[in-house]
Amino acid sequence: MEGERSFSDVCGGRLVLQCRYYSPSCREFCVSCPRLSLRSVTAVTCSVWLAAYGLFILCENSMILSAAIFITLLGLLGYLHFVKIDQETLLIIDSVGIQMTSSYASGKESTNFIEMSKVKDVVINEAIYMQKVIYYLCILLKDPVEPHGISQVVPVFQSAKPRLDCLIEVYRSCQEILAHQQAASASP
Amino acid sequence: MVLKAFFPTCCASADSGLLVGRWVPEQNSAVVLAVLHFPFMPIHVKELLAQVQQASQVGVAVLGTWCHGWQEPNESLGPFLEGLGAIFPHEPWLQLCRERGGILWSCKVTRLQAPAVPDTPREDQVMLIFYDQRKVLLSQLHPPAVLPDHQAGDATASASGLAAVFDTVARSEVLFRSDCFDEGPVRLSHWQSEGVEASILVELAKWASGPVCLLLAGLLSLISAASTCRVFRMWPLSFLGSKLSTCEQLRCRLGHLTLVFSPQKAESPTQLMRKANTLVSVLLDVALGLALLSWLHGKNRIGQLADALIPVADHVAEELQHLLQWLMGVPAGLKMNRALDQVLGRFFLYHIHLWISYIHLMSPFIEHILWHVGLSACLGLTVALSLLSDIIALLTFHIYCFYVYGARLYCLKIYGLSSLWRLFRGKKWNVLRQRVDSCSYDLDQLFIGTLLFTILLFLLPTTALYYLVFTLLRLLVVAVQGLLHLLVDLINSLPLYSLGLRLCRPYRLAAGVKFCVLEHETGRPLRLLMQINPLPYSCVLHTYRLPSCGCHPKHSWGSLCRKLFFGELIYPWRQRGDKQD
Amino acid sequence: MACRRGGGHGQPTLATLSRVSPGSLSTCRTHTHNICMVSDFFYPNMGGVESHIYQLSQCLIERGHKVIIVTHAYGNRKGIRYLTKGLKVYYLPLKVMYNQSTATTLFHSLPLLRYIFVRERVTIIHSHSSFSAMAHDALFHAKTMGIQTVFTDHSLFGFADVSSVLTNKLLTVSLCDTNHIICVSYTSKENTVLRAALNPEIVSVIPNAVDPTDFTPDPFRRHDSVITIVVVSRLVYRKGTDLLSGIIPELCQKYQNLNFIIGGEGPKRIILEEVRERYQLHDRVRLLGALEHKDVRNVLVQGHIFLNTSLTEAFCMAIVEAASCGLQVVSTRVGGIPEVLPENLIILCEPSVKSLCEGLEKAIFQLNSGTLLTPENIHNIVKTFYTWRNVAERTEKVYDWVSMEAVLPMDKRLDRLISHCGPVTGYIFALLAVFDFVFLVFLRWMTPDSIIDVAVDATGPRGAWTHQCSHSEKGGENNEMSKTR
Amino acid sequence: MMCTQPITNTKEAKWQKVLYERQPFPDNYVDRRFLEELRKNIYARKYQYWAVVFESSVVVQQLCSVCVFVVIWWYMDEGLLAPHWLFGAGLASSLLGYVLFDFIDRGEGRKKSGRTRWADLKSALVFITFTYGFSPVLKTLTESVSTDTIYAMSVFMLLGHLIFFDYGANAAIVSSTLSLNMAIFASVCLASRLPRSLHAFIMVTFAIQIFALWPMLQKKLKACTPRSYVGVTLLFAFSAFGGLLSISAVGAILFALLLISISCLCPFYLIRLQLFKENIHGPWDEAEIKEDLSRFLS
Repeated sequence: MEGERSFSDVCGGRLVLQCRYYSPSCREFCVSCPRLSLRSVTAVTCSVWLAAYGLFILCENSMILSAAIFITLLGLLGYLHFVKIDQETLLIIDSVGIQMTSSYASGKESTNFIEMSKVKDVVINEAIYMQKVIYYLCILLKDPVEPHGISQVVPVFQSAKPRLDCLIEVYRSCQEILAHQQAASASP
Repeated sequence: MVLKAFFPTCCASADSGLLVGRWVPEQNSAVVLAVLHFPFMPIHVKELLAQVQQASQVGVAVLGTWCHGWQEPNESLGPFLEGLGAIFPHEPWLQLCRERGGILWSCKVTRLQAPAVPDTPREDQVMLIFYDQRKVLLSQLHPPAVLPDHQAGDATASASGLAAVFDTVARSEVLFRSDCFDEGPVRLSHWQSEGVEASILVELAKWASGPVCLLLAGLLSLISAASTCRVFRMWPLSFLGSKLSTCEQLRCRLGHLTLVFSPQKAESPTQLMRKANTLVSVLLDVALGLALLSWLHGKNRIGQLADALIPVADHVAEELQHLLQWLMGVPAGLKMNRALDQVLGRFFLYHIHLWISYIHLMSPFIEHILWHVGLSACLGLTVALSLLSDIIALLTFHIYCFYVYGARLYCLKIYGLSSLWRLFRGKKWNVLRQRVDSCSYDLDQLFIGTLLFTILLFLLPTTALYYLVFTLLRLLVVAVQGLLHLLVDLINSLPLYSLGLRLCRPYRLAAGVKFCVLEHETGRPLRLLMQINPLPYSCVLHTYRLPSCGCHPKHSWGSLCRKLFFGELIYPWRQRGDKQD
Repeated sequence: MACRRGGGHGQPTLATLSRVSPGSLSTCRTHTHNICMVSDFFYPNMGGVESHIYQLSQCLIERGHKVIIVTHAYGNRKGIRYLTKGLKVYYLPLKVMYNQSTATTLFHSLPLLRYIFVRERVTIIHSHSSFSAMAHDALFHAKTMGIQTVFTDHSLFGFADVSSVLTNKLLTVSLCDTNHIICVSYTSKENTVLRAALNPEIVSVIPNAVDPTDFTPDPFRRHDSVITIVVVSRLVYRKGTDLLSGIIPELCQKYQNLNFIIGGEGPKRIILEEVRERYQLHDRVRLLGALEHKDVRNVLVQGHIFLNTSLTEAFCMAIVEAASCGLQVVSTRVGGIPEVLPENLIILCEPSVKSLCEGLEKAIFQLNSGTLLTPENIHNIVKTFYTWRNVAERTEKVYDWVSMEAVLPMDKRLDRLISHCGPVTGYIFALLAVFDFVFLVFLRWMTPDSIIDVAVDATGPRGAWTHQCSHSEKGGENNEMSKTR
Repeated sequence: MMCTQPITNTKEAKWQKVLYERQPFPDNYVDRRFLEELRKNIYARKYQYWAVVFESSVVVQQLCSVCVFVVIWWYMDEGLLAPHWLFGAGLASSLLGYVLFDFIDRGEGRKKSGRTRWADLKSALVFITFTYGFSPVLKTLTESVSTDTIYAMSVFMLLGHLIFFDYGANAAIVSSTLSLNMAIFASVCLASRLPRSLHAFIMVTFAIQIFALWPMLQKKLKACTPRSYVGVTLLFAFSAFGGLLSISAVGAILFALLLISISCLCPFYLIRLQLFKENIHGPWDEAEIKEDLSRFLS
């Protein structure tokens, strides 16, 4: 079953949450931000170039123009490759683990897989972020030495910060799978 | 709980047969290692498994049956496969099947011990996870898990989850030795290691490396023994050795070589990696050095360099002279005390004069010195670079002297002024309580204090200016040396081998795994593809960078600025107070 | 600290709350409030204000209100924490300037505070302690946002020197349009009314309280062979440590069976040590150093007489705690101390060594002649005086009154500032208020209230805590951890 | 707002200023006795006009000494005053003052402080030698610094000297050490502008005499023989006025006005403004400790 719903992030921008239920034991949630709009790119580029041209007028040195072009290109590449995250995916597989993939605008993907044996729980938590107080979904990792402690907190959907309603959506279905997992591990 | 069946991709197209693999009860997953084709003698199968088991402490067993779609599906096959379950009793018994289409997979799990519940809901919960046997076999998980002790057969119980799978595959390598072309009693299909000839060469290299290592290690031990003998312990030599960066570099290289050629073999993969990295960096270093050497000794470049060097030194000295002349005038319209200005200026000018004569004294020998220095490049580029930095330090010794004089003078002034300023305000520094107390001075104390304060205050700008100028010069030199040291450290500590490995064989260094869901239709088991998640370059650098051996200034920027302001000496000669702490 | 009061009061209070009727004692308890306590001083910092805020909040939660606390970050204790009964504490990452009071620019705290007020749907801001810059900021912003404000003043202030003149001016500005002010004693009320030029009608007197169950007498811990005088206070000038350094030798020379136990830390400790050195009193004067709040009782019960030498006090918690432990209290007659205990429990003296020594001798005489009440009696009398329940009820009434008032709109507020705080200051702060308002409008434009998530109530009528709904995302194990990025 | 409170039986119940009893009044009840302990101006002092004028003479003295110093410096800078003359006069006056210093209180002060004549001689020698030794340095010290800078600095320093001088008030900023140091600093600055090093030497010694020794003598005079003190003050003031008059009439007039305003008008205003004083006291004040507790530690 596929579900695609539209939410908004903490800054008011719109997000799209896609839920894919492959099987009762495997679900995928994919939060995708709007892609980089051509308008903003052109705006930034034009402003930089205009500034460069102004400098060029001041001191007749064509180095500035070439440097400006170079800088804008490099900046755009760097932005697309390292900064702009288009899509964040949370794949949760019963008794295998949780996998978080964030795919950049340039197509580069960085994946982080957490085994289910390490996962203690998935919770929604509050944090002070910049000048806001936001909710965020996070995965609590077991402390290997003592089972009730928490060794680490891994935030999910870190770049696109969805609002509470969206998080609750994800949280519920994660909890279903985790509950099923705990029941199964308890019974044998 | 879901049953996970790890299935090698290379067996997906194999003929029907038995699934040979290991059953991991902890997270109830079946790791299929190979497919054993029909026809076979059960007795042969059993002894093969026995061999494998005692060779590689892994509980290898027949997990179930595998039937591939393009034999005609006859009804007799079903019960026959059931019967096999009786011959090779295993719990649970998998029946993996791939239909004609090639994409329709089905898997059936039966538990003989539970006839009462023929199909409990967890029977149909099967997950097929495909993995690339070769990559999993060769890859090395990061961070490395606890080393499984090789006595117990089920040592992998300690290794959790996927580490267990990796470990199983890695340790059942003997199973993959058997080639599918040789006519054994049983035919297996699994990953085949290709390129046998290359492996022969590797064997030869391994066989040869032992004695070579022994020989070199002996030599190195001799050298190190020589370097640590008493002669070098005596005062001037040891002092120089600690100050000259060349000696540092040589010492460091010696350590590297001893590490590389140490006869005992590395037990853990990290140590192996470390050895490889060191070897590669040494080789690269020497190669660069030789290139430099060839370039230098071609077309009498040394001579040109030597001829160029003396004028440069002269020029530097002259520039300094001009600078001093400027300072002795009214530099930038600053109000300086003329008398003190003249004194300082003459003093420094005399120094420069000494320096120039010194340079001219040794000008005839420069070329030979340079020639010998150039030879040192065959020990590696880093040695040459550190020698260069030492030479720079020697050639700019006068700047260093100026800096020291200026700093001392300025320091004295600053401390005097600060204490006199306290007296001016009628306070004094209480040493016991570490704070400023108010205290009542006598009249004459006050008078003399204020007199000195006034004089020092009016003389401060002059000394401060001299100090500033020479500090800037000194900082310039230090920066150049720092750049050289940075370069040397880069060559020393870059883990080139690991980086190359990451570049060409990404799966060798695994940060973990990632799954992607293959297309899935209802009623069929879920199929996942397990891929190796390579280690990011930053982690590679962080994990494998070699310990750098350089003599850097250890203090931070803030403390550096503080020291500069208070006129304390900075790198490399420290003050006594710094030595203590 | 968080688990001092075990749960269990919660349900009965809620029950009464549910069947409260308009005709009953509490006149307008028909609706509950969302209260936000703001102060720079809160746990892990220890002191009177801190425990006041904590206990008051706990009792208000019992009575079914929603309470949150906003303070600044202490060390690595940042972000959001939950204490007993889901008392939610925001530790905001603001810079600390001078003894635990944040630096104020009057503006930089607005974005976070506004976000919190909006997401928690706060209806009443209750600031504590005139020394806390954050409290004043919160008052200022709350008025700009049109939220009712209450302020509790815990301290007295003179009128003599320049610094006090300035601080009083600031207090005038900050309180001139605050809806209601709470003082801890009548003296404090008079002081505050004079300092901030207030209408005494809007100043209520609600004393502090102590938890009588924490301070119970234990006569067997004290040795009746010797007389022990206990002093528990910070060793600073304002607490009269210099007087103490005069009293100790006087009495120790007069009475051979007299011991002193002095708990507390501070810059003046050194003079006590000098006195002890000089008069060879190491065996009779014990300096315990800094005390945890939970250890105070164990120290108090070891003594017969409690000595308080403060030079100024709004409401002295220490003497109430001591009396509750069954000690005879000897104290200076300063500030609000005469109002705190009846004459038969306290001996009041002038702030001078001579007078205090006389008072102590009187107490010792009574002790020897056995005319003192037994600790149990004293405890039973004091127990009824000050309870947090009572404080909470009275504070609640204040909230009810305030919630029925109207917050001054911007123009009226400016008029009031200009007319009330003198020409210069008035205009300056009116200008600042306008800036604040503009800044608020800007923030509202940047992040409209509509896109601020409403926080899940931990306490209050729909609190996830009060009806333990563990499936809601607040229940569960995440309530003691938080992160600040 | 408060009418919501049911105020019951207030007639018989009387409000008490205690916290430990539940009283049948609302929490914000304001009694008649509210603020009855408020006191005003209990520590206010009454001033006598002539007493204040007498006290103000210290300020006049200091102003005059600064003025005299500047005048003398100007004379030397102009070359109208030969250094030997100044040196002789200074030496004579200081010897005279020294004798006077012991004669006034017949040596009690000396006995109290336990300072021997040998110590005096020593410090005198120290002054002389150091000043003489450093005078060439002083001469060349500030030659590269522009004259205006020097003037500005010395004016600033002399003002500081006047501000921080110990006029007998116990305020926080009073620091006799600082004021003396500032005066010496100023004198050194000015001395370094004089034509020859001998001038500088003499200028600095004169500065010490007038800024360090003269106030000590003044204090003693004021303590012991107030009458003569007033006389001396008047004399000094007139001499300063005269000296200034010889340089510039306007400056002299202004200086005279300043002195008059300080010694006559300011006390008048002080006494006038006393009437408007309103100082609030009450139980909330921080009690100050009357008796000195140092006896327990000494």
